[in-house]
Amino acid sequence: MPAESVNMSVNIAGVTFKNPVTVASGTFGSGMEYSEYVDLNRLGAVTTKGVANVPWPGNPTPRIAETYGGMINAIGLQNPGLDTFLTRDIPFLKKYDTKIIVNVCGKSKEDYIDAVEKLSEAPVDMLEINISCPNVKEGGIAFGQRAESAMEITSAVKKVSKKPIIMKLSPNVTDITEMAKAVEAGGADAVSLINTLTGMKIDINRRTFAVANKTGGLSGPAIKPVAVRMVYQVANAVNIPIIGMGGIASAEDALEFIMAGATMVAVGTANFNDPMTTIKVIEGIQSFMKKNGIKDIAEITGCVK
Amino acid sequence: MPAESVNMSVNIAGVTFKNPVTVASGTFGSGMEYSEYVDLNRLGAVTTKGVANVPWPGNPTPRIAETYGGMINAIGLQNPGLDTFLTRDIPFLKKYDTKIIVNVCGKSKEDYIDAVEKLSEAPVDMLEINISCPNVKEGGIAFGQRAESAMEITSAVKKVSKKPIIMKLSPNVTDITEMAKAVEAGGADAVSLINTLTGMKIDINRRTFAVANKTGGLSGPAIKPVAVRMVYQVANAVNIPIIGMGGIASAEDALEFIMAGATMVAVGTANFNDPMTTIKVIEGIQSFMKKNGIKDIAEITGCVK
Amino acid sequence: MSFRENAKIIKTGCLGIGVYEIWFETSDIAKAAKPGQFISVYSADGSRLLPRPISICAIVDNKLRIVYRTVGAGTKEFSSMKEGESLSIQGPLGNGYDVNATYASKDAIIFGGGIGIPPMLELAKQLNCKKQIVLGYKDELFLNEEFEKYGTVTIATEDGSCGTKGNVLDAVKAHNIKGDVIYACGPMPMLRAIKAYALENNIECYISLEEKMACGIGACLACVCKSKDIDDHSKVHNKRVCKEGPVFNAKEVEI
Amino acid sequence: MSFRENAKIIKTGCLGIGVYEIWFETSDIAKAAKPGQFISVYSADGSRLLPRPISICAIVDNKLRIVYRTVGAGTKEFSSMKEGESLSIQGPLGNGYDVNATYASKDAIIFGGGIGIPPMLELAKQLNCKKQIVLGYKDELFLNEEFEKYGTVTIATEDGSCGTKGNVLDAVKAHNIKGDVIYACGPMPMLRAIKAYALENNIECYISLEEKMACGIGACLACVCKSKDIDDHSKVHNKRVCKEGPVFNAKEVEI
Ligand SMILES: Cc1cc2nc3c(=O)[nH]c(=O)nc-3n(C[C@H](O)[C@H](O)[C@H](O)COP(=O)(O)OP(=O)(O)OC[C@H]3O[C@@H](n4cnc5c(N)ncnc54)[C@H](O)[C@@H]3O)c2cc1C
Ligand SMILES: Cc1cc2nc3c(=O)[nH]c(=O)nc-3n(C[C@H](O)[C@H](O)[C@H](O)COP(=O)(O)OP(=O)(O)OC[C@H]3O[C@@H](n4cnc5c(N)ncnc54)[C@H](O)[C@@H]3O)c2cc1C
Ligand SMILES: Cc1cc2nc3c(=O)[nH]c(=O)nc-3n(C[C@H](O)[C@H](O)[C@H](O)COP(=O)(O)O)c2cc1C
Ligand SMILES: Cc1cc2nc3c(=O)[nH]c(=O)nc-3n(C[C@H](O)[C@H](O)[C@H](O)COP(=O)(O)O)c2cc1C
Ligand code: FES
Ligand code: FES
Repeated sequence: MPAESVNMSVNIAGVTFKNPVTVASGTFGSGMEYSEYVDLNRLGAVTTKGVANVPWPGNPTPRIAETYGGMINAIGLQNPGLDTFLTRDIPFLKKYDTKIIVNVCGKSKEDYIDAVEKLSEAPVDMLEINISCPNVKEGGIAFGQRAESAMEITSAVKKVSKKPIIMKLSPNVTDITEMAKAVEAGGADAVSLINTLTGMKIDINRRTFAVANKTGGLSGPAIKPVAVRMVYQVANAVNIPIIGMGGIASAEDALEFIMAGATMVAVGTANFNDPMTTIKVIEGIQSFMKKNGIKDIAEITGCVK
Repeated sequence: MPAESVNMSVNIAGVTFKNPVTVASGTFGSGMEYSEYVDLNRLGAVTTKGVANVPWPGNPTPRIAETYGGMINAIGLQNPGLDTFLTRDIPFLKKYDTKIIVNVCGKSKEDYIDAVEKLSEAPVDMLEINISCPNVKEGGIAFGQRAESAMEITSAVKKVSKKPIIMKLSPNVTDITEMAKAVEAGGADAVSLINTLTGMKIDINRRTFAVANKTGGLSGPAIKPVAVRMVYQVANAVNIPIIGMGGIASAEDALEFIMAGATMVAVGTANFNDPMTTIKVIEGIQSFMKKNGIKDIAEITGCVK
Repeated sequence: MSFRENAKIIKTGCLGIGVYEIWFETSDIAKAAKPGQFISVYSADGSRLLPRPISICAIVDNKLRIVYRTVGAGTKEFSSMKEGESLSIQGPLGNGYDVNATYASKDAIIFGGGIGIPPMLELAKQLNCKKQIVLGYKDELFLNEEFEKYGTVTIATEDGSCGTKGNVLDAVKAHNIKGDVIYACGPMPMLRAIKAYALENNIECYISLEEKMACGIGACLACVCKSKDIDDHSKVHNKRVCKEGPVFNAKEVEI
Repeated sequence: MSFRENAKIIKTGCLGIGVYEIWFETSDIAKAAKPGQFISVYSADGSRLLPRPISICAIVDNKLRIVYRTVGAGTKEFSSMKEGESLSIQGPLGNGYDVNATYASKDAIIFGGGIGIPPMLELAKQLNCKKQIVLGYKDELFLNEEFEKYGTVTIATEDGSCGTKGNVLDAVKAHNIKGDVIYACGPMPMLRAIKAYALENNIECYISLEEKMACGIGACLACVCKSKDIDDHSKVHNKRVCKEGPVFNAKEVEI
């Protein structure tokens, strides 16, 4: 890793990240597969695929469909459950000099509490609570589309968590600031946004849905303008830090989110197109800073008002 | 125009369109400029740029920005006002054998009523009420994001209109079916969706917003999956016909909307990329029908459940 | 170990109606590749982000050959590429066939159906045993002559224009073809029939599955198939086609 | 009348650091084109939908030349195109300069600044009068020699590496250049200064404006500039750069 003459490190809720770049949950597994292409030590953090207190089988296939400049997914939060995750994935990640953000999913308040309690003693840095998955029948987005339930889940997990809590917000709402304020009021240490936009693709030749779940979550460069807008709105509405995501595929994209007010950014769908995207984003931010005489990334965080 | 062995004509609120393809308001002016490239007689209808009771100057420039697979616009509903529109644009369109849908904008309920009254005696076929423009301070989207105000505007314009009324819905809501039900209850003869998704682009070199209005409306192929999803949801929630739009650039795209439940479709942003898109869509639907032995377009409207 | 490369196209060709081939020169991928593995091919057009998984049809030194059918915009784009141009590819991916396994010395029946035929060519080349090769086509043949140097080739065509009229199992019956291990790639109905045939006749059977993919490397869980037992990685009855597959023992997957 | 064509590239070139030219062979566009008009150039990459407006730099029979600077992804894509390939273009668009107007026979000063220089070349060629041509550059010159056959060329460079150190008006002063009508294209600060200079000296003045465009043909109202009077088409103080412009009488627009 080249000596950095610029300070890219950021701090969220007392956790210091060497740079502001992580991955979007669900697009990077627990990093194992990507470690063939990416030196995980370079990342600010690895954010793991959503995990629940017990294994989930996920949705039927086809689970994904390509769309113009993006994709739809309805994986349905397949995951091996916390027991396997804690004994296999976390020890793997602990070998690297990077922070660990664990994305947590659940079907009920009790599920979330159970998972968060189990994770409280684990050697991980932060928990990201997914209340915005559009692809599961119970839980998920249902909690993320009403301010009261979002606040309720937030305070419930905060009560039992020994780790800082990031609440992950859904963009499928009329007013994102209302949701952000609700989770802030519930005690969230940070917010991450955006999760996917609910979308649909129809296979006109088979006359049916392109993904078996009918609807799925739209992600990728196509949705970036919606994500940047929401990050900007939330940055101007709450006082907790923001992890921005949605279509980031380059350093320029990441800088849009940072200037709009994100302290950290996550690369998601772009990993599928190019597994080295995270590294390119980190290096690109660094050279932008050098070129523009920016000594500390904080100088440009939220600089566009 | 080739003899059509398949029936592509559709009927909405008593108006018969020779085929289900129109243009999305604001992307085609009143057809004058595009008539150099497109034989307007071929179109099911021309939907005109939003017009108000008086001229509007619109927003400062830059008014648009290109985004990945789409664009952001904040034109701000610049329009010459109804007087000019009625004496210049309508007579121009009347020279063609196509239907005329007039898109109406306003800043207050009174504005809408005034405009609709003025249009009631004009030789136009339908009115499309834009309560979903994200780019004007007053009116516009404010009416389109709350069910009660959407219903209120609908009944107000229905009361004074002698023409069938299409209510144009905003996708920037938590639940699109709630909005569709509200305008149906208000007496709307049809709904059109989607208008643009609110988005933002930041120019990282100038450290400011790419469009002067800060936010703008995201349109183009990028948003198609959101539009198809909403059309499908609305088709399953109300009994009035749907004009579907959002990212249509090919016959395949249009057929997705039709199979999801749209009676008619509109081509918007794609006109900018290729002014002949509407004709390609019409011809493409026709050959799809022939190839698949579909005699009447109604056979496939909403066929995917 | 797999790699991402911008690989130079050294030869292209058309093998039949809508069937094309590309030969790539690679730095590392070809050297690491096994039969039955695949590569992810990326579009140069920014509107198409996901990889197109395409099987490896031949491995010669540092050269890799793919044979594919034009289906949609991605494969059409590839078919318009010319010698000297480059495409972004990633691989080798998936498990592939194990040509050194004990069963791999048994008398083999190799089944290929339609665009499932290409991966069987390198397998046929590398397998060191008695090989019956049964190829099923709709009508137009491709690649069949290239198989002849590796074993006895039997053809089935749906329209009966060549060989047995019908499917590959009709050809097996017609020619009384026998073997102790089966390798198969092709459309799902063919694989289902072959799996049933193998179970009935108590023959070991390896099949190659397809599913829509996003990452192609095992991270996103898009491409799962149903597994008979709880999978070791997923802890549920799902296996990843891109990682545990695309080649599966027919007994371990529900198809 | 304007046209959409898939136009064959018959020549490409690099005229300086980041400055390129393309010659197109067109069916109709070149024949209909006037100096000061522009064409919309479309990207072949599906992720970029909007046209890139580029001025017409030369018209020779059915051939059209554009000269452009690489700014972002679109112009970079164009600069990688080769002879024999094609690009989708639309035009001629906008009003252009009227070389048959009465004022067009007066002694002219033609100003070009930076990448605003290319459109002035065809204008200089077609104007039939006494021409003073003043070209402003940052440092590296391009196209300047080609202007020499059409009039007296004076150069200004910001870094003083050639001609007058400073801007085009510094060059006007230094060389005491005089004229009765001005034509100008270049960056906004230059146009503002020229407009002021023209007003002060009571010289008729035509300037070429730029704005972001979506349709390029007058339908979307993206590309407006402020007009002094209420515009006849818009009924507000806005004129469309792509339709009423890009060439405006300096008096009618607020810049
Ligand atoms: C392991 C594996 C090996 C394959 N090997 C070959 C081969 O050797 N030759 C060959 O011709 N085809 C092969 N296929 C199928 C090939 O991947 C598809 O035909 C191709 O992706 C179609 O892309 P497109 O852009 O032309 O079609 P589109 O339909 O436009 O593609 C849209 C999206 O769907 C995906 N997709 C479409 N069809 C399939 C499919 N059958 N399987 C997986 N994804 C699909 C595409 O990758 C893309 O993301 C293989 C598939 C898999 C999973
Ligand atoms: C009437 C007119 C004539 C022009 N003539 C020339 C010319 O002869 N030579 C030349 O080099 N340039 C010319 N330009 C500028 C040229 O259009 C831009 O440099 C080009 O669009 C940049 O595209 P890009 O993809 O490389 O840059 P990006 O910045 O990536 O483009 C992003 C978007 O912004 C638009 N855009 C960026 N810069 C401009 C600009 N200055 N004006 C309008 N739209 C812009 C692009 O069209 C695209 O939609 C002209 C502009 C106009 C309006
Ligand atoms: C295949 C896939 C799986 C995902 N799984 C999860 C998940 O498990 N938990 C979660 O909170 N978000 C999940 N997401 C959402 C992403 O983390 C991210 O919020 C979204 O994709 C937008 O970012 P992008 O456009 O960069 O992908 C998933 C997204 C994709 C594409
Ligand atoms: C430049 C531009 C101007 C628009 N103006 C209007 C308008 O005046 N009234 C309106 O109801 N919608 C307007 N729209 C929205 C479109 O009619 C359409 O709903 C939206 O763009 C989605 O369709 P598309 O993706 O095909 O463009 C405008 C869109 C664009 C891009
Ligand atoms: S494609 Fe991502 S796990 Fe197989
Ligand atoms: S670009 Fe559409 S009006 Fe000028």
